[in-house]
Amino acid sequence: MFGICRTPIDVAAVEAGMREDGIGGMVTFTGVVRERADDDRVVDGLTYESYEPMALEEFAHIAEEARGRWPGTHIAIFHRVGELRVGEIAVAVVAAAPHRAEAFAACAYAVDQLKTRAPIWKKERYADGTPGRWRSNEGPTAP
Amino acid sequence: MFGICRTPIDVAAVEAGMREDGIGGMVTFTGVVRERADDDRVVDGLTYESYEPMALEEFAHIAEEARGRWPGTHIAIFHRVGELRVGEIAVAVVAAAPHRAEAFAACAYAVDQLKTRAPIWKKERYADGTPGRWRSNEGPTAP
Amino acid sequence: MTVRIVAFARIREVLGTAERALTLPEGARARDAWAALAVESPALDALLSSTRLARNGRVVAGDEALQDGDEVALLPPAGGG
Amino acid sequence: MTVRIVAFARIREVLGTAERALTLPEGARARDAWAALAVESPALDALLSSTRLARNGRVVAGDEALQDGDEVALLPPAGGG
Repeated sequence: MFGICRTPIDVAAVEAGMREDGIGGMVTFTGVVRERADDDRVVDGLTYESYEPMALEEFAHIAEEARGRWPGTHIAIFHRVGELRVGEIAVAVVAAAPHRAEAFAACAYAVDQLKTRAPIWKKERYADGTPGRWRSNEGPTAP
Repeated sequence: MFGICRTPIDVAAVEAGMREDGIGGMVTFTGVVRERADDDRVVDGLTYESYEPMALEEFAHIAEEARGRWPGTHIAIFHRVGELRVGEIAVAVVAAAPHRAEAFAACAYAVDQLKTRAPIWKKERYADGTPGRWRSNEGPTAP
Repeated sequence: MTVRIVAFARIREVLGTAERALTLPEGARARDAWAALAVESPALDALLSSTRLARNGRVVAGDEALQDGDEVALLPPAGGG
Repeated sequence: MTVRIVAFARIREVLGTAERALTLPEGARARDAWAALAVESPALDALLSSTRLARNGRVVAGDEALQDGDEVALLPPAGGG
């Protein structure tokens, strides 16, 4: 299950959809909008956008790779786009596997890959009204 | 937040209670009753029991240790007791941290410690009606 | 002295009860409580090496001195999760 | 030939549009689309090294040959999560 959503991600519903016989451990990562940027500025919120068809394909590729490395693992990836406030869930990655070690490894792998490869972008909006800045996961970008 | 519950664990409610400013990543482990035992026998369900006051203290110790190793990390641990069916959630461990690496590490640590130290026990009930067996996490126990 | 024994999981089944009183001589230690129970329930012998004892909610060594009114818990290997 | 340019995030802001048509000479390659846009929007130059190009939803090298009707997406460094 993969999704790019404009409305809040229902993590419990995603998890419920992953539960099936043979699953023993499920690991869920939820990424939440933080109050402070990496440079400690107070954030009012984040604006996400995506190249949706390619993002969904990338999610599916990442899940397939994880399944190749940790057989029996199922992955769900949902990312929200639009204007998010502090404390809201931006991304949920769920890995379900027969045992917990694979579920942890597959979930961490999928989150790392998503942040590196998925065509999704975020702009920080600042509480002090200064112009927002696009932030990449490869380090700070010029304003 | 720590709990031993006789009714289903509301994971979403636990996660919502952990969300606060400064939290960027949250990792949730949910342990689900599997259809097959480690020796591949078909399981009808698991019966859990606990020494509740000591289990709750152990949960708190584990969370404190995780916080010592990964500062800024918050941990919630909930374990269900009583008769569970295949697919039901037996345990939920949530780790919330400023960044995801600590959340993953703290969650995996807490799950490992819980399985080793918490005074909680499980008995497998078999679909073929043969007598149930207590199973420890240190390897199979005699029937 | 009289202590309260609480037993769990397999040990509970072997003892046939989750909770009972046990009278011990003054000066008894944790291991003496176990030995007294094993006289009545010899099947406990095989479980000794894998069992932890807790006195009033804290895991203790076998030579921990007991007092009248203590709770002594018999804890099989953990199986949570 | 005419291709459709789709732009995201910072590149979208620099171009001033999320989507536009771009006419290129026959035989044009992906890098030629970028170069044509940079003539109109010189601020793109500084972004070249960090930008990936996708043709019809697949990331391609700069020498990928384009065809009439292609979609060329300009992808800044990923920022998801």
